[in-house]
Amino acid sequence: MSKTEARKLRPELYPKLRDLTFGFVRDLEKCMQCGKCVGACPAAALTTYNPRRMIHNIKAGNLEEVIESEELWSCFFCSTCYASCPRDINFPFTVAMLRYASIYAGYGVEYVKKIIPYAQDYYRRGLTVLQPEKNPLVIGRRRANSGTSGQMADIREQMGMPRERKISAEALAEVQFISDVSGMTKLMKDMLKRRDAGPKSRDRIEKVETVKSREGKFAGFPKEQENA
Amino acid sequence: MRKVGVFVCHCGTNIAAMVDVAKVVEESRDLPEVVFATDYQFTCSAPGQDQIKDAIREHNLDGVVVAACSPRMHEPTFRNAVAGAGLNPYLVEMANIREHDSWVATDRDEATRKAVDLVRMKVKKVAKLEPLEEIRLPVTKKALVIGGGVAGIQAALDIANTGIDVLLVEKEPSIGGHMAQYDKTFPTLDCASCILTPRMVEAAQHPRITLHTYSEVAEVSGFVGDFEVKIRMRARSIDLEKCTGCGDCLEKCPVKVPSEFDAGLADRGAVYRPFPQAVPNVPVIDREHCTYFLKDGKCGICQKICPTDAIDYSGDDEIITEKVGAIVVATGFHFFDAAKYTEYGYGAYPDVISWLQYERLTNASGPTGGKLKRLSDGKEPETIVFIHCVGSRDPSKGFPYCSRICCMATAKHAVIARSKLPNAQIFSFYIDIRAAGKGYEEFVRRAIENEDVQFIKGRPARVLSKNGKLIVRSENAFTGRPMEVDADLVVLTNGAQAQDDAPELALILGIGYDQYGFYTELHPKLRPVETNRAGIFLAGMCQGPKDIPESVSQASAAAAKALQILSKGELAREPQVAEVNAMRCTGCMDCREVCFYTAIEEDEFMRRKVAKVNPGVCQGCGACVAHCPDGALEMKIFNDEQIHAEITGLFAVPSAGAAGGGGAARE
Amino acid sequence: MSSDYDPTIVGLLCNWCTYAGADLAGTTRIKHPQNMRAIRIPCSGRVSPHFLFTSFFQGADGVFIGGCHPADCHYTNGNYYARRRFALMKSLLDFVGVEPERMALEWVSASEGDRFAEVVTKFTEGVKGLRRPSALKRDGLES
Amino acid sequence: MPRPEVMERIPVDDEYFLFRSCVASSKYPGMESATKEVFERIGVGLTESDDQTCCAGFITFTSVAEVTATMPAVARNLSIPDAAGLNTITMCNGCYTFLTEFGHFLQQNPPILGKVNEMLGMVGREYTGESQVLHMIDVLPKLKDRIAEQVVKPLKGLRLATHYGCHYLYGFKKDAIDDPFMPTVVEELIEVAGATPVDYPEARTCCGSGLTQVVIHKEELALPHMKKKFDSLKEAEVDGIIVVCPYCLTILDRGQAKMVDRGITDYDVPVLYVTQLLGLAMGIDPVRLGFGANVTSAKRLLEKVEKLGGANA
Ligand SMILES: Cc1cc2nc3c(=O)[nH]c(=O)nc-3n(C[C@H](O)[C@H](O)[C@H](O)COP(=O)(O)OP(=O)(O)OC[C@H]3O[C@@H](n4cnc5c(N)ncnc54)[C@H](O)[C@@H]3O)c2cc1C
Ligand SMILES: Cc1cc2nc3c(=O)[nH]c(=O)nc-3n(C[C@H](O)[C@H](O)[C@H](O)COP(=O)(O)OP(=O)(O)OC[C@H]3O[C@@H](n4cnc5c(N)ncnc54)[C@H](O)[C@@H]3O)c2cc1C
Ligand code: SF4
Ligand code: SF4
Ligand code: SF4
Ligand code: SF4
Ligand code: SF4
Ligand code: SF4
Ligand code: SF4
Ligand code: SF4
Repeated sequence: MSKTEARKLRPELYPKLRDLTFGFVRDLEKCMQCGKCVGACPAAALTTYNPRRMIHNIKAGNLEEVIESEELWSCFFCSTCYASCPRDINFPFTVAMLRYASIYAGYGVEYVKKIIPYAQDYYRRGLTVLQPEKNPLVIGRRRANSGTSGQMADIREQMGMPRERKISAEALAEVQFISDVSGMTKLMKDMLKRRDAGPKSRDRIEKVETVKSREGKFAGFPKEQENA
Repeated sequence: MRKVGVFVCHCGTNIAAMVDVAKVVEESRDLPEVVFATDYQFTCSAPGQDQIKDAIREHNLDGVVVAACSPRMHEPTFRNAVAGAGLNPYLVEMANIREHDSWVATDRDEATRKAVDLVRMKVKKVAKLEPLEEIRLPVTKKALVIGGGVAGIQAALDIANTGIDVLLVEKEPSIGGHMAQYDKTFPTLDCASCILTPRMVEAAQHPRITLHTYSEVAEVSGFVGDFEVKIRMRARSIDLEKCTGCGDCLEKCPVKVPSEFDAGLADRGAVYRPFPQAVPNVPVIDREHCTYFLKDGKCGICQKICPTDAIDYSGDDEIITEKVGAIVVATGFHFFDAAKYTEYGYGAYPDVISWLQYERLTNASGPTGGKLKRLSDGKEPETIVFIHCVGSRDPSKGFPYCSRICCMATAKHAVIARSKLPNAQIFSFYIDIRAAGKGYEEFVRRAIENEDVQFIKGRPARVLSKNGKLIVRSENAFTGRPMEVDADLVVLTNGAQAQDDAPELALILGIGYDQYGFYTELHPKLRPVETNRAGIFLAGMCQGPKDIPESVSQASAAAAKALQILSKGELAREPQVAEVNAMRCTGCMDCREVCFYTAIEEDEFMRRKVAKVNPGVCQGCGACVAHCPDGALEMKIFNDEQIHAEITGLFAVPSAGAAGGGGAARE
Repeated sequence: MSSDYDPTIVGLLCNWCTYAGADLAGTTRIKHPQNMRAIRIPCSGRVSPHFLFTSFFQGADGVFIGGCHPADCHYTNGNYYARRRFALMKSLLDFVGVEPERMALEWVSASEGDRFAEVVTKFTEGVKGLRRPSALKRDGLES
Repeated sequence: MPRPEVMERIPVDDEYFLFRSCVASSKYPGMESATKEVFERIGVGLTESDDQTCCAGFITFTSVAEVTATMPAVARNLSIPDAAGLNTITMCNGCYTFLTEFGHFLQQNPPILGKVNEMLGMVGREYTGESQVLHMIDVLPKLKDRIAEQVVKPLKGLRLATHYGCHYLYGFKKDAIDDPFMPTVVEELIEVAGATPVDYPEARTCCGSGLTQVVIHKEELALPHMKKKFDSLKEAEVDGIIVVCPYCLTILDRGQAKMVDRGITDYDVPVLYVTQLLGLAMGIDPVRLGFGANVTSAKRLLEKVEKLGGANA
């Protein structure tokens, strides 16, 4: 989509894509290209991102073009488009699915790599957003506002709360166990590998096939539990 | 036993080339019922028909089988032929040995065998046929038209002009419908009241039309040609005869209610008439708001004022019963509730208005005298935005269908805006422009090219209010970029939907309606004004969104259909109808559930409840017959015995030795 | 029983669609197997269950019912009733040993002469494929 | 306008399970503290549990962990209130979305639910789906009368704007307690607190993060967007912004500071969680409401409130 050369529509690809992603792509068939989402969309107001156009491109079979685009990563996930859409198309959810597709196809890792530590925190500590604050500006402002050190533990204490939110040891063990058997741990490791490997070569059609085989994996995820 | 004659046609070589006609004749003769069998080159020709007539007379035949082409082609021909010889026309059957046999077979023996089978089956059926008479129904020469909009008025006038009496029932105090609210009409921009009011007056003064305004249909019974209707005439509280329409009472009523006719832009009293040219020009007292009725006789001002003593608070609703032969339904539409679009701020921002409000704002006889101004501060708008498809093409908030008229009405509104405000900026945001009609596309082009209206593709997402301006946020799909317009006035084209009470009226009338409440026609292409109930016809918006030209054409079509019934003294129709055997019927009424035409009613037989088929209404589909758990229903021409005779006839090969029988014999 | 099994099929065809479709197959001369003997009925909704039973007891090898396509019924919804009843009849006949291949309910419109020939051919081939008469006919012959 | 049919479905219990939010616990703990104080005053119990972890929505919707892999984590968290027989109140739009959507998904996919419960069974838990997941602003409007009784310090003259956040009203456009484009539930709560709700054109516009933009993408998308929102707010001249989601709070609060630091704007409007506002009106000590965690200063607002207190006392 960021490309400017004329592209051939690939309608023959669309039927392959339709059944991916929990039916979200199929839902796009309802789109009547009215543009109401675009008028509502904060990302469209600021960039060349255009959900209506993106939907049309997917329906035309050009999924690869979408998943390799940078625009796919511009969506704010605000759901304003969904709230506005006369056909109840949940586009942000579709975007989420397409982003997985993008990552599996080797395109989007760069956009999510900053999140990976959060996922690791979830695994290790049961929380994705942890307490320690490193930004000196934030701490400084807080110090000025609260009359404490500006450190969260002190502010919590001031309110009579424990200095840190606790997650019980049992809970942590459970979370880790469940993460292992459900395949989530493996997924996170895969993500790390992808991050370290960097952007991959872009053999598009093959990538689409990869997305499809991921779907197959979904149906089979309880199997991994048996292996565990 | 029946004496059946068999006539096998060659159809030139069409049949004879593939079927051994002589053999078919020969085999037929072996059947015990057959007393005469012969063949002929062209049985449908005049000499061919004569051959049949002669045989009937000569051999005293009381049943005829013509083995020839499809009955869909020549059944009427041969029915007429046998009738010509004095035989009941329902005692003839056709064996289809051309379309179903000679034309599709590849083997002469096989084709001949099949022809023999088909003839035998028909002979067995004919043996079970019974003489029937056409059904004749009396007709009451009077029509009922429900709804007095432009469609209802047209239908009433068309019928009345042929000299037949018409009752025109209108719910509101005046006839006229929605068209009476408009200033101009697309695509010609003629003045709506100039063309409508004369017709309203004509209807009111027509010697053959009886107007019942402020009235509703409460009950309909009977059937085509002979309906009985109960009409509830709401208490008007003002004597139609005494009132001169002077309007003195209107001035003094202390009650103020938003006027429905002015779309809430002006007030009316509890005693009111919707608009000055109302027909009849006699006010009503709206008892839900009148102080006299709300507070036990307090007020009474209007009565004191009335110079002709026309006001009477005592009357009650009245029910009258009338007989009619046909009914035209023309109850029209109403508007989608724009307040459901909170993103557009209707109801929250005074300068976001509905298109009906816009019609009233631009109407020379409207509350502003036709001056187009903002409701908030009375200023002339410098920028006007129209938003299409509000409530239409929107299954999320409204309806999935296209309201069909609003693209055109919006083009009209934009052109009217231009004529009033030469310097204004006018935007019209649409998804697609639907302008399929004579002169319609040209009209839209005129708005774009000559009147400088900006049509922008994109459905707006939000209307925000900021410092007295309205910000319209939308995509401009031509550029693929979002855009904003600072508007002074936003007009929502909140589409058309079926009347809220449409399903209730459908129930009273026994007609079908779709999931949106629009009444369903019998066939979308070939029977567009008929309903599933014979004798009830549709006209105008009550059947689906349409513009005035279409509403009026449909009204004339409905009138013509009604006149097909009303112009006759009697209705005749094929006796292919169902009939209940009351002895067997247990009164479960399961059959009523499956009858799409509501032809089945409850009846009493030997002090038991039983079902009864109304032959005037039954269309002869046979669904009920197959459905009845007790085998109590039968159907003429296609009764169980007759169909069984055909089936068993296929396997009833005359004698074991005879060649060429059905499958069973070939075992 | 062998491959020269030549079944007899009873056709119950709705006047408005399938019967007319069969007419069109004729008008356009589309050849197809001639095992079926068509009976004209007003609507597929007219088909009573006992029409099928009678047919099979009398010796039919197959019964073919033809109606209008969904939403196209001349009487609006007769074919829906047909469909519902047909499912019921099929399971009943299955119970007494009549193979499902011997019964079909097909939608053929008045303009589908080719489709008529096609479905009738398919149906006839299906019945032929069974290679012997239905259980009801065999039992009937024994008794 | 609130939707009566949804209102009707919201249960009023004596005790709820309070689903803690990571963002709230670690960035704005005052939300938790204020919520507990307020509920105590209106006589509604809140149960918490250290067994409850993050909802896992963040890592899912940022495309790090696949939807189906986090399903058991959702079920595990909800098995806690299930076991306690309590309905769940979430404080965060994100937690609400994730728990609700995935709860629905599990309920509608019995085979997956079965597998998930098998896994939970291994750690001695079960997800029944009996605990109804509610949003804070589902419950507070139902308790409006009790809240009004506890208001000792009506915040007269305080001009407050609202920001509902997208993930509740927009994401649940037909099932949320209020209309997505013209909601009034929080405005009504502001009135209960004695303050004046103020409308501004960009009121229903996203905070600018939309979950991912400030973290995984570049700020150049989020900041200009935020500027638009704050420009509109500035014209409305408000004393504070009321939010119903800790993530909105984070973004609006820190985003403001960031923009000041970069010289884009010069606002300093405090952002308050809805129970922090109610806490002020109930006369709860501001220290216990945790404004110290704010990056923008709540000082001016608190001074105003202080003065009011004197006048009212
Ligand atoms: C804003 C707007 C502008 C339009 N402009 C144009 C235009 O410029 N040109 C054009 O061709 N078309 C236009 N149309 C379309 C036009 O309004 C319709 O085609 C036309 O009014 C349909 O006429 P009708 O008689 O079917 O329905 P209506 O006009 O709705 O009349 C129905 C009548 O039936 C009465 N009624 C309802 N229920 C009952 C009941 N149960 N018992 C008794 N009476 C009942 C009603 O009170 C009403 O009087 C416009 C439509 C809109 C909404
Ligand atoms: C490609 C196409 C597809 C369509 N599909 C649909 C569809 O799916 N559904 C639908 O609703 N509509 C469809 N339509 C529209 C439909 O064809 C017309 O609405 C319909 O045919 C109009 O019927 P008519 O009787 O007015 O005209 P016609 O069908 O044109 O009939 C006019 C008749 O008058 C005869 N005639 C002409 N001049 C004279 C003369 N001087 N003297 C004597 N006889 C004369 C002609 O020979 C002809 O037989 C379609 C149209 C097109 C072009
Ligand atoms: S609002 Fe919905 S229907 Fe309209 S263009 Fe966007 S996704 Fe398509
Ligand atoms: S969810 Fe994404 S596509 Fe939808 S309006 Fe928000 S930013 Fe635009
Ligand atoms: S009696 Fe009723 S209608 Fe008459 S003036 Fe009084 S309020 Fe008006
Ligand atoms: S004052 Fe009397 S005569 Fe005049 S309009 Fe009113 S009711 Fe009729
Ligand atoms: S006529 Fe035009 S404005 Fe009306 S619903 Fe159809 S497309 Fe929309
Ligand atoms: S289904 Fe048969 S038994 Fe029942 S009411 Fe109808 S006719 Fe009588
Ligand atoms: S044959 Fe058809 S139309 Fe007649 S009564 Fe029976 S179901 Fe109704
Ligand atoms: S406003 Fe921002 S943080 Fe709040 S719900 Fe919306 S996207 Fe999430």
